[in-house]
Amino acid sequence: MSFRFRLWVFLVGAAGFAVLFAVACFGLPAFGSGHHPYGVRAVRASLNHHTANVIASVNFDLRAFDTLGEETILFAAVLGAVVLLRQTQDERRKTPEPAVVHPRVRRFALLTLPLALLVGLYVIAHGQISPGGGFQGGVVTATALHLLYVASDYRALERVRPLTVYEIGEAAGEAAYVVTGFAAVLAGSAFLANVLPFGTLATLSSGGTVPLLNAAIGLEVASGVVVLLARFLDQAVEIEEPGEDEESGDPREIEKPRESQGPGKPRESEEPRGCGRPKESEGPEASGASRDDDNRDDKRE
Amino acid sequence: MSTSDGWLAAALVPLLALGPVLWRIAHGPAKDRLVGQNLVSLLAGLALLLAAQGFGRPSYTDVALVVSVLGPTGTLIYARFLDVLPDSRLVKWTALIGVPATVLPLCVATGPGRAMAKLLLVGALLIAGSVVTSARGGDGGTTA
Amino acid sequence: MDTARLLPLVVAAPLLGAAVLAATGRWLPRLASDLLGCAFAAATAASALLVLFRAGHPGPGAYPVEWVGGWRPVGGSGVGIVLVGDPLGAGLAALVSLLVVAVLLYSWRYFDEPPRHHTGSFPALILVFQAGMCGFAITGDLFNAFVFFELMGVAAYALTGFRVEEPKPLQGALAFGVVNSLGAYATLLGITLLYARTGELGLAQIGRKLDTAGPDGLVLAAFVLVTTGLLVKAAAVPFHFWLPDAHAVAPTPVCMLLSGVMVELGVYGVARVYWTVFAGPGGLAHPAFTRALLVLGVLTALLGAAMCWQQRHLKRLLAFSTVSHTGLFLIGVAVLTPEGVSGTALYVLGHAGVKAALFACTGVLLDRYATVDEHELFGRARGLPVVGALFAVGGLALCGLPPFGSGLGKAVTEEAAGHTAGWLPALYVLVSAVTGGAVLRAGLRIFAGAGRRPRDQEGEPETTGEEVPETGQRLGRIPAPLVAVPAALLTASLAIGAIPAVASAVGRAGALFTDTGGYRRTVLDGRAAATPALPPPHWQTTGVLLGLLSTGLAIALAALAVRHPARTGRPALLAPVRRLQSGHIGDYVAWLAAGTALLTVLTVPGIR
Amino acid sequence: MTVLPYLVAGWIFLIGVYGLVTSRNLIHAVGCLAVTQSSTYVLLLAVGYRNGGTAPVFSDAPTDSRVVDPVVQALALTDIVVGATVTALLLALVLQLRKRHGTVDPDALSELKG
Amino acid sequence: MTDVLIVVALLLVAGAATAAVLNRDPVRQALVLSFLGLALALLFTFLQAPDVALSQLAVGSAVTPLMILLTVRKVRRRSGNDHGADEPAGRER
Repeated sequence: MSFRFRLWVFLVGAAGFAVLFAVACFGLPAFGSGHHPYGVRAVRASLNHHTANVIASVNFDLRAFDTLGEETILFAAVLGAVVLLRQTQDERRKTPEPAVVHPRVRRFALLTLPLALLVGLYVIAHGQISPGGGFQGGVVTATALHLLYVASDYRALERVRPLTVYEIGEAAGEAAYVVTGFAAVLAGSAFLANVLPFGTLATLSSGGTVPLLNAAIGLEVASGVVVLLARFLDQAVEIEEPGEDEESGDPREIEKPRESQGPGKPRESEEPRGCGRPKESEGPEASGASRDDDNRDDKRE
Repeated sequence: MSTSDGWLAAALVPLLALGPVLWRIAHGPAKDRLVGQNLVSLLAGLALLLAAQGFGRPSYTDVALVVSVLGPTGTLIYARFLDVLPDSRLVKWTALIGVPATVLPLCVATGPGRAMAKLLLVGALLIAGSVVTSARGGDGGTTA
Repeated sequence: MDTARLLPLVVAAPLLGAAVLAATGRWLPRLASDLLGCAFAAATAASALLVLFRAGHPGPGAYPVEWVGGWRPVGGSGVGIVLVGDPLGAGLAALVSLLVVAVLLYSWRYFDEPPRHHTGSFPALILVFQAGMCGFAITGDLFNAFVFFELMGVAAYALTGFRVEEPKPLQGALAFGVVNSLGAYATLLGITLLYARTGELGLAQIGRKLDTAGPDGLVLAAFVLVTTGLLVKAAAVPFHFWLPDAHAVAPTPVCMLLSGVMVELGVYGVARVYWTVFAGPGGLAHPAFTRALLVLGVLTALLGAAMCWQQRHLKRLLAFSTVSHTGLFLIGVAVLTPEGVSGTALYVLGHAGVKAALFACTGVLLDRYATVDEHELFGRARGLPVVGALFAVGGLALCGLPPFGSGLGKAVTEEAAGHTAGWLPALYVLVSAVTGGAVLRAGLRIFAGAGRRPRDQEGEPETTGEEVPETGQRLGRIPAPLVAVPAALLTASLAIGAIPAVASAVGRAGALFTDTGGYRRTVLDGRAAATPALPPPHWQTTGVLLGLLSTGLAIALAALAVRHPARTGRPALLAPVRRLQSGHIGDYVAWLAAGTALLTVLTVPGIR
Repeated sequence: MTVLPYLVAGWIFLIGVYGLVTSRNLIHAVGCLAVTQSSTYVLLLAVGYRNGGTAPVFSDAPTDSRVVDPVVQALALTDIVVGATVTALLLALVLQLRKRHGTVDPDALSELKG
Repeated sequence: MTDVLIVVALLLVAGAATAAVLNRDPVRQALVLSFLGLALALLFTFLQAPDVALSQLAVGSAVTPLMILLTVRKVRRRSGNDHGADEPAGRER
């Protein structure tokens, strides 16, 4: 289908969708004035179970089955990424070069790393009291770990991040969630029922099984995101196909005009100037790949 | 115009400043993009702190805390991949002027205690993050 | 109510299996991980069948209902998620589980190269796929259905793109991922509209709240948006473009699951959402739903059959056959009668076994000759008489030959459709004949080398079948599971058609499925739904005659095509339709948007 | 103001789909899919808002204060996870597709036709 | 006053989404998506949803743009040899 015909088909569809959605919007209650019976029941049920953060209660107690599905989606995506981003036979794994980091950046990163991990764990732990929870804390912890990559280089990160441990951690998080659900069945109640004592409101031990499920999700998300980012980093930094090696030292790379970058070796960054209007033909992206450390290192060998 | 509205009006200032920053990121030259991204996390942190006070919910400062941690981290990681960490006096001075100008009145308003400690921590992180990521001589965080 | 406790386990057991496999996948030998995968899949199948048999017998409640976490509703409204083990839902969950067991057995020594140091990843993904499909089949909560819809999707995208060494699987998996995700987001917009209007998320609760007020634009918009996502999964025209691309490239065991049951779950979703939420006075009027689904069903059936006839890539041929059968299922659902639903359910049961068996045979060809191209394979498979016989039996069953399950399903569905529009049985016969004929034609050419060798026609770019065998090197001797599994699937399909008890159970399931008030009373108030007395579906003379007619027509078409390949090859007038299947993601997304507008236009009169 | 949030959600959905249809780079297309999905968050939370309500987190607010709807927030949370994981998986596919096809321009992909 | 904040945040989010779509270069789009993530986090906080703001912050403005940049870097690293295939030639059909 030509571009013009495809655009016409889309515009027809978009017009229909717009009319449909506008009619629906004017059918909705005015912004801020709707009535929420489900929300009121959820708040009452959450307070009965002494869970201060009602959203955590909805996620891990009232609709825990949804969160089981959500957690498994992340688990499946990480498993999928492990399968899809695997190193195939015709690819070699190259050890990344040690990059020298500016002392100021290194100090900041090494200082912020423990603090960021602390913040992540705090957000997980206080999931059922203050805003936050297993998922948010898990992602913050995982992102914080990559400060080490910023502080030094990829090899340092690999040393401190044995992937098998994180893969097992992720599977353990998923299994812990399901086993907690089974435990409720063994205890004679329903699957994923909140059978533990609820403790007092707004304390670390309040909410019965909510903190347990919260911790399981935190473990699974943190290790899952680490494995996910690790797979992408491996592809971007380490794994090389046979065809890639010769051309990265390719003399014919068109050098973009160097922009002065301060005392360091001038570093050019490629960027087409104009903002891409849909019709405007995009200026040819600079053929010279953005110079990154391993390309430069190939030159040096 | 109760005091909470006052704080919310104050939160409006960094929020409105985000508009031109978006324009810079979307249309500006390459160097400005990372400056813009750096500025965004700073302004968002300030807006969140003021809004937390405006809504009377100290627990919202957790969001500002995570912004102050993730913002600079993100900037440094992007800089590592784009190999450009532009020095920008704009970011540095916004941080050195803006953060104390918001955190100190907030500390006065909240009074001593755990909440003030968290506010100071967020302020310190915002300043440190902005200064480090926008000082001179840091091209891509890696020197040859 | 003991089996009610089993309902969440049908979903949780495969997840536990997947977690165990993922954790120990690095160290387990290949055999151990396959064994573990089959064990967990079989355990799930057993629990699903247990729930199904318990749901079959009229106990205190017509079927088990389980509120997860013990959050039973108080006074008709609750906060928890409900899982409903009604015969149709539990039956689909059992079908999914049994197919997964068959697929895991089929891929026992089939894959040479899951990631070398992670043998557990393929079975783990299959188990997650099973959990997603079983969850979608038995859930009674709309947002929970969206979550399992996405879970199915994510597992299917990863499985479709499993062979990353080749270019085609990646493009097919990406198109599959983008289009299905966009459909899921449209569904979520619809769910949000329903939540804003009714303040509920359960199917029964939303339906009951909708009926307190008259239908209006918001209800129509919610119906269109929710049904769009489900129709994308069901591959109805114009949302069907992703299916042939995904099937042509997915590994054979995954194709068996995709075509066997995942696409049919989209049709089940459309029927379930309509009958529980929109069938009441406050929802969408019956004629509007019938008109919309009938138009889409007929378009899908005809386009699927036309494209199926022109394919030379066996997997794409079978994929378009699935598209055309989805059209027939949609027509069965569109007539909105208990006979229509039970006929469609029988047709789905029969079709699943037959289509999976055909894909299994195609897998054998792929591994023996490294190609699934009809022209390349001309006369080369004479050395595989057993596989040839299975392929031929599968083709005949696809045409609706009695006493196969697909034959019975077609007979009952076309008879139910006949009451709505007189010409529909003729459409059923024509579409079955063309798709069955295409399969028989391919079988005759490949296994018997009958007629003249088809020459390659220039002009239209098309996907030819050269592939890399999925078992690493070409198979010398065909291992037992590669033949035993299709044979078992075909006998199962035969049993569904031959044993009257199955038909009567499905008839009862159809009656319960279409009883909106009964569903709401059973789920919300715990009172048993009265099981209406309906004559169970059974073989009737007209059904048998039409079945034989379509089979005869198919055989005639196949013979004609084999003897005169040039003339019956590719009619020129269908060339523009072929060009629409362009493999370009932008096209597919544009057609998805256009489909939403089409669905709106078709259902609008339902409101005023 | 009564309808603006809903219309903004609709606009974001349409502009995201427009980006998908006219994209010439598959990485850009996956980014547009992420934009399309953010429209569902906006609609979900706009539907759940109550004038003068505060967050249903009672660690620092009285338990009888007027709160916004917690259920939509739980749904939005689940949705954000779904968005992140689907984006990651599709990017993995694009990355490998670039390796095998040598291009990420959908117009240049001609494997599956007819 | 809260409504003013919500309206400004909504306009920011709409503008960021439009910019993210109209910027055809993935690197620039990644950064605009990072901005969109933060703008959404602000909007969710004004809509009294700090939990959702936290997760959108973590995912939308840190993880997703990072993955896009990693993919771009892998794609760009190979683009040394085949100039034609990778550049959208901008030809109009």
